[in-house]
Amino acid sequence: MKKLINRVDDVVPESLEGVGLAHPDLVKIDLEHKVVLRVGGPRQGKVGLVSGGGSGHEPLHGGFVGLGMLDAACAGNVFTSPTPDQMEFATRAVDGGAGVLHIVKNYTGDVLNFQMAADLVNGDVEVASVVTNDDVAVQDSLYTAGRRGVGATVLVEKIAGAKAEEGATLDGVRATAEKVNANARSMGMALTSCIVPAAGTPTFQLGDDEIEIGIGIHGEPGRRREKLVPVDEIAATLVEPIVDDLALSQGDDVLAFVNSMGGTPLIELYIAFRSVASLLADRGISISRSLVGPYITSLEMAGFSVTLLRLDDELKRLWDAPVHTPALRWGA
Amino acid sequence: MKKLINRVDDVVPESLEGVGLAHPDLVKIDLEHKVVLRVGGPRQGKVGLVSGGGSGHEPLHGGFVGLGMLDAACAGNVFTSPTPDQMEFATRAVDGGAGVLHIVKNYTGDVLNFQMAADLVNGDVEVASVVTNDDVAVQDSLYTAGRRGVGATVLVEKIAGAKAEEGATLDGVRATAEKVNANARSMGMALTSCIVPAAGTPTFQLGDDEIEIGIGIHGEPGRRREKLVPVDEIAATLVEPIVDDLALSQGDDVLAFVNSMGGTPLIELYIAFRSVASLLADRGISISRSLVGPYITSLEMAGFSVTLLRLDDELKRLWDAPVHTPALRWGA
Amino acid sequence: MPALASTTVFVTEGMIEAWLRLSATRLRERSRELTELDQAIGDGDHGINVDRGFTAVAAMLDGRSADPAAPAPDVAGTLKQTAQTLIRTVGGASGPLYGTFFLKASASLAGSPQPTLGDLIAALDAGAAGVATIGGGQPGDKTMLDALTPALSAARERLTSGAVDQVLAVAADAAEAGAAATIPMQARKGRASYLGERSIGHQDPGATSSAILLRALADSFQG
Amino acid sequence: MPALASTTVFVTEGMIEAWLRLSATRLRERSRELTELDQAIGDGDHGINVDRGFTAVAAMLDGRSADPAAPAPDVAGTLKQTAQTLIRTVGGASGPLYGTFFLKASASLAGSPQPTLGDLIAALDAGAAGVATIGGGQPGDKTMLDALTPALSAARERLTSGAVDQVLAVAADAAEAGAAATIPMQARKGRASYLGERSIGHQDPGATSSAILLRALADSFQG
Ligand SMILES: Nc1ncnc2c1ncn2[C@@H]1O[C@H](COP(=O)(O)OP(=O)(O)O)[C@@H](O)[C@H]1O
Ligand SMILES: Nc1ncnc2c1ncn2[C@@H]1O[C@H](COP(=O)(O)OP(=O)(O)O)[C@@H](O)[C@H]1O
Ligand SMILES: [Mg+2]
Ligand SMILES: [Mg+2]
Ligand SMILES: [Mg+2]
Ligand SMILES: [Mg+2]
Repeated sequence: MKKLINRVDDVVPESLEGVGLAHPDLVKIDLEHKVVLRVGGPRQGKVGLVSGGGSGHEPLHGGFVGLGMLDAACAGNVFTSPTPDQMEFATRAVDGGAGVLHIVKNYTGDVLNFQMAADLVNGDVEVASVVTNDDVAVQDSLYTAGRRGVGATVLVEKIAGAKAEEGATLDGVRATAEKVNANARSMGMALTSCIVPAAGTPTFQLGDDEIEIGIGIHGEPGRRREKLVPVDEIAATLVEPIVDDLALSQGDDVLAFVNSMGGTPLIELYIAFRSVASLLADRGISISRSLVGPYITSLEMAGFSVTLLRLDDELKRLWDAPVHTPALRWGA
Repeated sequence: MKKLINRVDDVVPESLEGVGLAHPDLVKIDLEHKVVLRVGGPRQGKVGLVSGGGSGHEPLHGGFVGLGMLDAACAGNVFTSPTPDQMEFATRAVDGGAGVLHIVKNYTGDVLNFQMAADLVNGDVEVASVVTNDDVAVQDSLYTAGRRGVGATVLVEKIAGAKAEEGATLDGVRATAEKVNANARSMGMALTSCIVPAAGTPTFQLGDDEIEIGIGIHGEPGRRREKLVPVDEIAATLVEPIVDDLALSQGDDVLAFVNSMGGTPLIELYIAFRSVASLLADRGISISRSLVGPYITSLEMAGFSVTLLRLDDELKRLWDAPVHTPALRWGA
Repeated sequence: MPALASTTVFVTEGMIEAWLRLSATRLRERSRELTELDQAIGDGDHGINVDRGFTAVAAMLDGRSADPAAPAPDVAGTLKQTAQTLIRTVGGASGPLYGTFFLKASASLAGSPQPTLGDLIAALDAGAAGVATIGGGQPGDKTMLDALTPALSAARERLTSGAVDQVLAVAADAAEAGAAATIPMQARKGRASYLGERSIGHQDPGATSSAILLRALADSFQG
Repeated sequence: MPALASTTVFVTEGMIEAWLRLSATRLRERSRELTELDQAIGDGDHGINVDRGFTAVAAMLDGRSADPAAPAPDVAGTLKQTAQTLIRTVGGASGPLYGTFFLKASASLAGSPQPTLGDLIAALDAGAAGVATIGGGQPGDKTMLDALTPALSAARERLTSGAVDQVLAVAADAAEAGAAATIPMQARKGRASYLGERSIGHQDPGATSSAILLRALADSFQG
């Protein structure tokens, strides 16, 4: 395992410290609770947004703390949900009297820990939560853990963040977050595995000509293993189930988010974006907003994911609203 | 070789197309010349900024075309300087009567091709050029090709771009670009090699516990090969020669730019930033601006580089000025 | 320990501490194996998670016994502190699940200052029920319940007839058999459920760590 | 070809075309080898670069001959078009350098409608001088000049006494020896100079491609 680290146990706290040192104007770090907090909080009267999850997905979530996005992000160990006490601390810290929205990716651990945290602040802070579950690689079923939360989480954080910044109520912010999640679907693939620092070995092994289709963001195995094919074909494999599941059709307007899993460089990511754009153009679906880059990653994994969000005027306005965080910035 | 591509020969044009499709509000692509152009150009009375170089360093240079930065970027084949006709096209396309600055990284190929391009437009367009040469891993000498141009190039493009946007003359913009280059130094390292698509095999081989210190941005071998050590030690190896060469001392104020070589994820990059920040704090040097991310890369190479720029009030003002490009955006 | 009829045997706080410490040792020893199981059908952290959690439990026990002002602990109190420690340090799915397991077990013993082995088995049963409630799973879903549930029903069956070590040995045996029986199952809960049919053919990491806990229980009470 | 004293032998445009086409074939065959040399002390693209360039030169020649309206080409014109093609398609350091080489050679022949072999050698000499001027290098710097310079001086020496094939064979021999002699050198120009002492022990890719060009010259004129 070759990583730019000091000690395996220090990976998460030292990385958080780095974020704090690089962006002192935007965030402050509570190292005891491993929470990234927006400077100047809590904001009276504004709904607070708290997210969090296992580390290893940077810039998610800590890189999205700031104006127009999150108020706090809880960092777990690598690929391990943070604990209720972290979430409790974050929730209390950002409550400005208007309540707090928990943005939770749909994994058993995240859901259970956020639920425990909500129980812990019950009576003190009004908490609502939205669970993102956009990964079409996973069959949705009442009898399983359901779909995973992946790329849509970034879009929920941006758009719900803008809604909260506008002064919406907790119910209003929650409804917007749910609207984004309901209108977004994702699917990803990997060229290589990632290495959990504490494990020290790759989570899975892929042959020199193999790829994993339907990968999650933790190196968990995907739908199937395939031979490497041109990216145009890979993109079709990812885009089709998304388009089907969202029932996108001619004339629809989407935000296209092409995300690097961490180790894939921009030169390749833009080729993938081109593939996605041409598949959508073929179907008469227009891309009126786009996001290309590493925003929800799996450590050093090479690969990419595609997230499509069906847009309407409200979502466009909220997407375009100012945002100023370590990883996403415009209009401010 | 596992890459998200279609055909090796299409890597550069398809990636450029992707940039154009993702950012139609900012750039347009001339595929014939493989040039990324700022929309709405040429701008009358504004000095035009043209850069370019081999591909594989994305977002450099095409990702820096837009408000407050470049007017055009010429894309060569991977790691191969573009040709004079591309540069001639770009230079003519962006000239708004106030002349054009060529921003050239100091490599024999880039220097010679840009020189030929300048000769080709001689008499039609007033051209000045700045050659960046900030890499302290290379001994500077009159009898060699001198130091390489690396991380400072990003800073030159941003700051000279802001100067041009302010309406400065060609001489003024050139002087600012030279000031940035004179006050910036860099050094990089690699954990892994990169693979030039047309070559299909890694440019170099590193053992499972080896790193390359003083790597360039083309996978060219560095100063020496070492055993992997904690990132705090690696950072010291990179920072010390930079601090010495810039003669930075207590009370100085710098921009700290910690750059991913392409395959290194943000979680590690922020740990590296923390190391750099603590080394500078030890010396009483304060970081008043920072940039952390993949901005000048070497395909999928894992590793990082450090660039320090000594700041004064003018450089801070120009750094803070609005910029709106695919890869760098604030204030607009 | 002599082969007493187990219903009448008292469970002391020291026995619980011994169990927790032996569990911590065993989970550390087998952490890599658990992580490898989790790499196959999960995200490769289960061994790391439970090792971190039980190391913290052992540290909590050490800290407590080094503190002269700490009140004398009882079984329910130790189980509760164990739950709190796990919830605070493990994270992931197994943190709340094992946390709930110990929390519900503790609650079930709250009124028993001198619990018998029967009380302990009933308490662990309550713990397993808590896991089923918050996780929404049941035996056959390829989770820790596939080790816990058969282990506790085997123990219950043996309770009136068997000696302490027999009761806990059959529980540990059943837990190990239950963990092995997860191999052909298709996961319906937790991260492995994302795999659908590809989850078949691998042993569940959580069922395996549960079997380790039950074997440690048998071994520590016997010792 | 009979062994005429080479100074009096005329060089036809067809001979130049044959040379360029053979060069394209050889560079393609040895592209990987050149790239591997460049991986060791450069950026791993030299074989790709010269292959791309000379493939374009061959295509240029094909296009020209397929075009009935194209004027009959002469030696200087073909060398100039070669230069332009290389400058437009190669990039990197070798693009302008080989481009200059052919451009200066063409300029030197501009006044000779019927150049002799001696004129060609003098023209290539002018080309090498052009490389030295724009690149700022000299023999011993571990560059293409370490093949070109000894090759052209060996050819010059043989010119009055030797037959055509001898002149060009000694040039090719000297170019290959010159390329091999770059192995112990420390690079002072181009990308390999960044390596300092670590450039020692590797053969220069540009010197190697230059030797390939000169061997192709000898072989094509002989054939
Ligand atoms: N809903 C559930 N009910 C019971 N056990 C579960 C459930 N979900 C997951 N588990 C158990 O948790 C184990 C995984 O724990 P761990 O790897 O620590 O957490 P995570 O899946 O969050 O990485 C699984 O092997 C399974 O036994
Ligand atoms: N200043 C120079 N003078 C002469 N030849 C040079 C000079 N710089 C580089 N070269 C030649 O160019 C070769 C490298 O060409 P190539 O790999 O195509 O370009 P790049 O170095 O830009 O990748 C070197 O092996 C060397 O022979
Ligand atoms: Mg986990
Ligand atoms: Mg090159
Ligand atoms: Mg796990
Ligand atoms: Mg090269």
